[in-house]
Amino acid sequence: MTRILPVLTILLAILLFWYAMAVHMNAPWQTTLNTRADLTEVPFTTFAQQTWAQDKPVLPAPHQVITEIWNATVALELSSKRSLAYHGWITLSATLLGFAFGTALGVLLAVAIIHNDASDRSLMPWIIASQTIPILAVAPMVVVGLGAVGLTGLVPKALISMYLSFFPVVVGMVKGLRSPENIQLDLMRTYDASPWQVFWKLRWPAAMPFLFASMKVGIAISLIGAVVAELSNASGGGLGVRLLTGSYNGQTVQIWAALFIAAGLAAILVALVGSAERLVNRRMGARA
Amino acid sequence: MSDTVIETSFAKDTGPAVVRAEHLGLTFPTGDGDVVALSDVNLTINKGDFVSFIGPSGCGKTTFLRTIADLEKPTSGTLTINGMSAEEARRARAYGYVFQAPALYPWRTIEKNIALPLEIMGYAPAQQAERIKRTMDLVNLSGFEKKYPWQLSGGMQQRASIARALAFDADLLLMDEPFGALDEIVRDHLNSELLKLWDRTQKTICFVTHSIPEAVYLSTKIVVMSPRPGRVTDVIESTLPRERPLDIRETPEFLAIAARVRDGLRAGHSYDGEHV
Amino acid sequence: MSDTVIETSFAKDTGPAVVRAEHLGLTFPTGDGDVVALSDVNLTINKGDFVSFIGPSGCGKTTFLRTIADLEKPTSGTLTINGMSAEEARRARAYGYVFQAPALYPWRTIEKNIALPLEIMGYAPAQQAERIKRTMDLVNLSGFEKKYPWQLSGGMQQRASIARALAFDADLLLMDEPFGALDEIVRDHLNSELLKLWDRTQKTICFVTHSIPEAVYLSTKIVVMSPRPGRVTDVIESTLPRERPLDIRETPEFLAIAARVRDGLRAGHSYDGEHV
Amino acid sequence: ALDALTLQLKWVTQAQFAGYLVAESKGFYDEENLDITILPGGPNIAPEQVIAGGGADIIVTWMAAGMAARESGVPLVNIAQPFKRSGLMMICPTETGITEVADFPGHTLGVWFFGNEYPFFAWMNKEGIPTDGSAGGVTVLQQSFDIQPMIQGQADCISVMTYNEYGQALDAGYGPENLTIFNYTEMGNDLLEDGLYVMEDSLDDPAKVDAYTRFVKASMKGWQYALENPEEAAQIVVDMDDTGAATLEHQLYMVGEVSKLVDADDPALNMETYDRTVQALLDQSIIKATPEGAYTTVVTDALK
Amino acid sequence: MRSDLSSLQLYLALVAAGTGLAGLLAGLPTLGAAPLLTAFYALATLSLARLVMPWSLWLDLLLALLGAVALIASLPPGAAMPLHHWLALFSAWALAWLFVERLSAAIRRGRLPETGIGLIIPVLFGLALLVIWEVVTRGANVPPVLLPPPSAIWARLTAEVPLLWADFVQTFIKSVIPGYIIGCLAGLAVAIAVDRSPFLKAGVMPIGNFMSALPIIGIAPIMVMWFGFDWQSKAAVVVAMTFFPMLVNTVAGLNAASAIERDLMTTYAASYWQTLMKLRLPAAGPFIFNALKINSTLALIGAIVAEFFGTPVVGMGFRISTGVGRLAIDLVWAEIAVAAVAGSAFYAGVALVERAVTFWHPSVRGGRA
Ligand SMILES: Nc1ncnc2c1ncn2[C@@H]1O[C@H](COP(=O)(O)OP(=O)(O)OP(=O)(O)O)[C@@H](O)[C@H]1O
Ligand SMILES: Nc1ncnc2c1ncn2[C@@H]1O[C@H](COP(=O)(O)OP(=O)(O)OP(=O)(O)O)[C@@H](O)[C@H]1O
Ligand SMILES: [Mg+2]
Ligand SMILES: [Mg+2]
Repeated sequence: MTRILPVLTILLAILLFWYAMAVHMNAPWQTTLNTRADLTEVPFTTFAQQTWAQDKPVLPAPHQVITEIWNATVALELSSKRSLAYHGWITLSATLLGFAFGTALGVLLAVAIIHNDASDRSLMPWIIASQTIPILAVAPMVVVGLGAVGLTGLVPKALISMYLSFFPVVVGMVKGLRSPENIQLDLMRTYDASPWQVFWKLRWPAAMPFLFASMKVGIAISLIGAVVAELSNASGGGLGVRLLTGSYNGQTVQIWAALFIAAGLAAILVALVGSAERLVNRRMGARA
Repeated sequence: MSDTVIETSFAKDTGPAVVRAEHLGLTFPTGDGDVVALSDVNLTINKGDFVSFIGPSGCGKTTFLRTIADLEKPTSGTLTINGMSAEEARRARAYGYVFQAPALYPWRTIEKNIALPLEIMGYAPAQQAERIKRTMDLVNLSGFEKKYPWQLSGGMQQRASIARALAFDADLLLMDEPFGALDEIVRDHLNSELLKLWDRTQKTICFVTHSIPEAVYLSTKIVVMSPRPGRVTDVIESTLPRERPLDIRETPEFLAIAARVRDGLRAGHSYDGEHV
Repeated sequence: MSDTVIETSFAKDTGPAVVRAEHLGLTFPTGDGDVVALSDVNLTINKGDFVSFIGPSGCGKTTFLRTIADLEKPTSGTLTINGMSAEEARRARAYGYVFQAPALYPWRTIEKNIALPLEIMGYAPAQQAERIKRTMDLVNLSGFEKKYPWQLSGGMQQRASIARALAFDADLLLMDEPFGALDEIVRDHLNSELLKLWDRTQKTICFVTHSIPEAVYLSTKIVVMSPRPGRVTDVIESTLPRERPLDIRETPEFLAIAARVRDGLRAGHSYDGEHV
Repeated sequence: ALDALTLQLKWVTQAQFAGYLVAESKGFYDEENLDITILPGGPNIAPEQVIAGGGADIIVTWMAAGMAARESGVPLVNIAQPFKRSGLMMICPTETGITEVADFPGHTLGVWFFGNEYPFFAWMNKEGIPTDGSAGGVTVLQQSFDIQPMIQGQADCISVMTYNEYGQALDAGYGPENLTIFNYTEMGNDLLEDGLYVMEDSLDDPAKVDAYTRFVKASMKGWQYALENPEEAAQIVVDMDDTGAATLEHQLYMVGEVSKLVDADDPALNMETYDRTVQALLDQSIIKATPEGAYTTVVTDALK
Repeated sequence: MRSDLSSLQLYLALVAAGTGLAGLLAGLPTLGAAPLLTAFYALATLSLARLVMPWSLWLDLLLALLGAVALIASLPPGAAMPLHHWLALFSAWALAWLFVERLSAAIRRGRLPETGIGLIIPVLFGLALLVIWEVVTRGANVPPVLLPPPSAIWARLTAEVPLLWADFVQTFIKSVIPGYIIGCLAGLAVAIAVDRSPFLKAGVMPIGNFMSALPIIGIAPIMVMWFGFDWQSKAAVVVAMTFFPMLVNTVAGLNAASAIERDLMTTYAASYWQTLMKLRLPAAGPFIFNALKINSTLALIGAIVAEFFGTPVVGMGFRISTGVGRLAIDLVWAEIAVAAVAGSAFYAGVALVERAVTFWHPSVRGGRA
């Protein structure tokens, strides 16, 4: 209860604010509609209800979004192409694959950077530069390029996910692997430990907090990557495609529903990384 | 306390030299000027020696030990360990080091911390368990195997770090104020255990301490240092026998050596004689 | 060393009580069972007392000081500081604490580290500068104002942390092995400086040490503790005069107290009498 | 074995491409011994790029974009042109006070880019209205692919397709009575839209040409079927849409509108509109030289 | 064998010389056609002499550069390049890597100064990438509408400076900078607020995690809907994007101070704000800078992506999306190059400040940030 109560309070505050904003933002269009229909003198309560029930509102009311989510998940068969659960699964699989690739690549690069002066000096600036390339611009070219060599479906999406998610991992891990205190490193030197041993017995455990912080950012970004990739690859579905088609058709409610599913997925993924973190922390004897 | 004293002590050396420092100097560059931590240090430590280093805080004792351990590079002079360079000696795992701070890894339990060098040096698991048990008994930590460092008191952490350095076989032991945070009884106990170990294994030991009686009781050779810049002001060869019961500390011979050490120490201090 | 001894020492107390512990107990829950760090501790410390705590490593000295400082909550019994709860006393900034480890902030220079409590307690800049200079002189660190903690030797770091606790005016000083990493000369110097300060300011001081002579030399009251579970086994009121030249350490009275402390200490050890 | 061909659509799966989707679904391609893969497009997919990269054999695209690509080194050739008229319009709510082209200056107009902007710029060029932000000209906005900018009042006029966004505008409560409509076809400013294009060198291979011919034949059969059975066609489109976004109602509307633009009986390129399109592109210097060999009639001739 | 080569360096040296020799043999039939390339093969083979005589690392650099120039000069127009060109590419690349290894070893040993010389390495790495890109796109006849060679991109870049500058101002100066500042400050402020109150922490963190995970792509059209077409909506997207990394990192960083460091503050009965300003924020510095660095690249991406969903007809994202539609891929890459340079410079600026502010952290004290 002590955990639920604060969440509920904040949630309630957000809902109230949201309903108010929905009235505010949908009002101009509703006024236009009412004027066209020669409805004047609409009482405020009716007007508010009208703004919460528009077909293509600027800001859909929470219950509209929730109804849409319900209709698009529970109310439909899982295999239906209209089911957000189906599309969510498509995006999730690309996200997870991309995240796994990205984390692995990030850690590998960080290890190379830590252990080799030349890669430190040469790689880091270019890894950074790589992230300044707008992925949405390159994604279609990557999809086309990979499609030309016969790679379609999950892999191109996962690669784009990876491209985004490896970066926080590299930056965090380079920092984390360099975080041991000098005296802890000195101890290893006195044992003439091999770089490999220093890595596993000192740097890696010391980098754990950094790894998890990076992975939390990484998995959220990984989902963004999958969605971005789907925008460039409309075949096959996915939440990104839902967002996009919702956007062409002005289906704001559909956009919000897809967004919330995506955000919910990401939140669950971040929470999973968080519980993994707690598990590891406990095993590493961290102070409660 | 002149160079000649050092020379004479050189002359007396017999066994093969384990550590040989000649005109050793080390300067740390810092943001606001250089700090000369060691200057023109000449010293020979022979196999089987028990050498204590004593000197005011900041005189370079830790720095000297770190230089032997190849954790700092001297900026001048030469240093050989067993005839090798410091780096080669380190690669040959010639020594065990007890740092001034415990430097336990917070994510490992005490027993795992002691296992660390054993894992690295590839001891078999059964051997590891046996050594962990033996050294933990030696430093009186049995029962705390599964605790994490932050669950131990300061003195217990220090003892864990001593156990870690004793768990593997190194011929040269570098110990930086290992018993600083221990009470007199434990200290006496560990002192005699250390002497027994030294006697049994013929190890060479370099030992930093601030306790004059401890230095005199343990050592075959006492190196007195003085600060700014850090240098060796006196090297005292102990005339005490190798076999040392605790009550040797009341003999006139012991007290004479202790007095000489205290004089050397006082000479290195700025507020010399102010508070006697 | 029975409870009656403690009771009699209670009876002798006169001035107003600064610290009063009654049936104090503290248990740490850990992954593999509870550790009883303090059990049934009864102790009264009066205004102007200089109390030394001595006892084997791990017997709960640090834990007791931390409890006074409201850094640990007792699990049983009561504790009052100046008649207030520990938390109220802490909020009233009733004490200065020197930790067993230096705990200097790595992003601050030494002088800034000493300035830290002064900034927090709102001293004027001019006053800050004056106090920093005075305490750095006192612990002999002048010249190292602008260095960072990792650029100092272990003993220098410890002295910096002492200076930090002395820089502001607290009536109660809690010092956990403050002189552990210092050589005899500096230690003697700081001992007599501390005594002068105590005499001048009528502070109450709780002092953890492993050195029996230091405890006897400094204290008006010596608390001997023993481990597993941590408890007070003896409270010795010193009969030495308040004015104490260094050579008081050779008087028979001094040696008698020291012997009593040593006995109390030895009683708390498992390898009792094994190495005498 | 079947001849395998890949068709890259210009846009997402919708009734705009009903002919191809119906032909696939009804098995018309199989009848012609063809194995067709249909790739949907989207706002970030340039069909010209896909075909240049070897990801497709045939693409559906607008002539302006196809000619521009030809000049940039992707030798595209038009093999058939089922769409005879343009579905592009500009609509302005009457509140803005715009009733004719002369009212444009000083207003903000929403335009689609990504290769769809050429007809607009050709039109403005013809009318002599500057688009570079200079005085007496119009402000151009890169418009999202929906009608939000009009609803939001961010643009005074927006681009729509008769068969898609115009329907959205009607749904949103804008009737023809409160809109001023500029229809590119009616104004004579239409540039050819959805044609079928292939790479020039593939036409050297008679087997390929034969496959293309069968493809166009089956596709036209698909178009005929779609226009005759709009309801079934709309249902097929909805079923073939992987994204689940297409609704039957909207697709039905779209089939109806598309039927006004497509000539299901004749896939041949109309030379008059072709020449006009090319001239407009030249005038606006979207292309610099009159294209040579940018279309071929071998396929449509073979079907006659 | 000369002992100053590590095993990796030795291996690279052998590869460089070996491929040089193979290239020489494979290129023999057409020897006269490309004299520069032949010279490179011969010299690369000769570099084996390093095994018996001193061989300056600068010679390796010269050789690698010679290889690159020779290759680009002798690329056959329009046709796929012959096999031995690939050998030359491989050899030149091995030489460049060898040079980099030797140079960084020399810097580490203190034989060469860090400042200035240290910059050669990343520059060379970038050059190598460009050369490989140029040679592969032109040599393997990659269609320019898929991936143009760097030379074409450079030509376009220099021809379109005013256009690129206008786009840069619109996107970077107007959207990225304000969005970044607001997003980071908001993340920091919320993190502190959340940290202050356990109630807020319990309530906000799960919801914050949820909100932050909203894919930017979905946010972008909504922001455009709410804040209009101009830079305000882009800045809003940047705010939304930079907020989360800052929040997560700061919350983690505020817990980074060690137990004894906190105890010290407790003994002073320091107020919450004093503890925050004097202990927890400094201790959180490395984490906060981590977020600032990650955000410096995210912000730019966010702004550019947002421009795909409606803009006035200026801006880097606008140019990129329309460029792809018009198959002006060289312009697209020119724009991407500008974005990469701007983003890297931004990142480098943050990293410099980080080194100055968190100088005390072992990761900085012991080496590079
Ligand atoms: N946080 C903790 N969690 C669990 N056990 C603890 C914790 N802190 C201390 N202990 C245990 O409490 C006991 C007393 O510790 P304390 O630090 O008070 O000893 P001490 O008398 O100061 O010893 P020393 O002289 O070695 O510093 C020890 O057995 C220790 O293991
Ligand atoms: N990393 C460093 N950077 C700059 N100066 C240093 C560094 N390490 C040590 N010093 C300086 O070198 C001198 C000697 O330090 P060292 O640690 O060797 O002293 P010590 O004899 O071990 O003292 P203590 O008994 O206090 O441990 C001191 O003045 C110290 O400030
Ligand atoms: Mg030291
Ligand atoms: Mg303690």
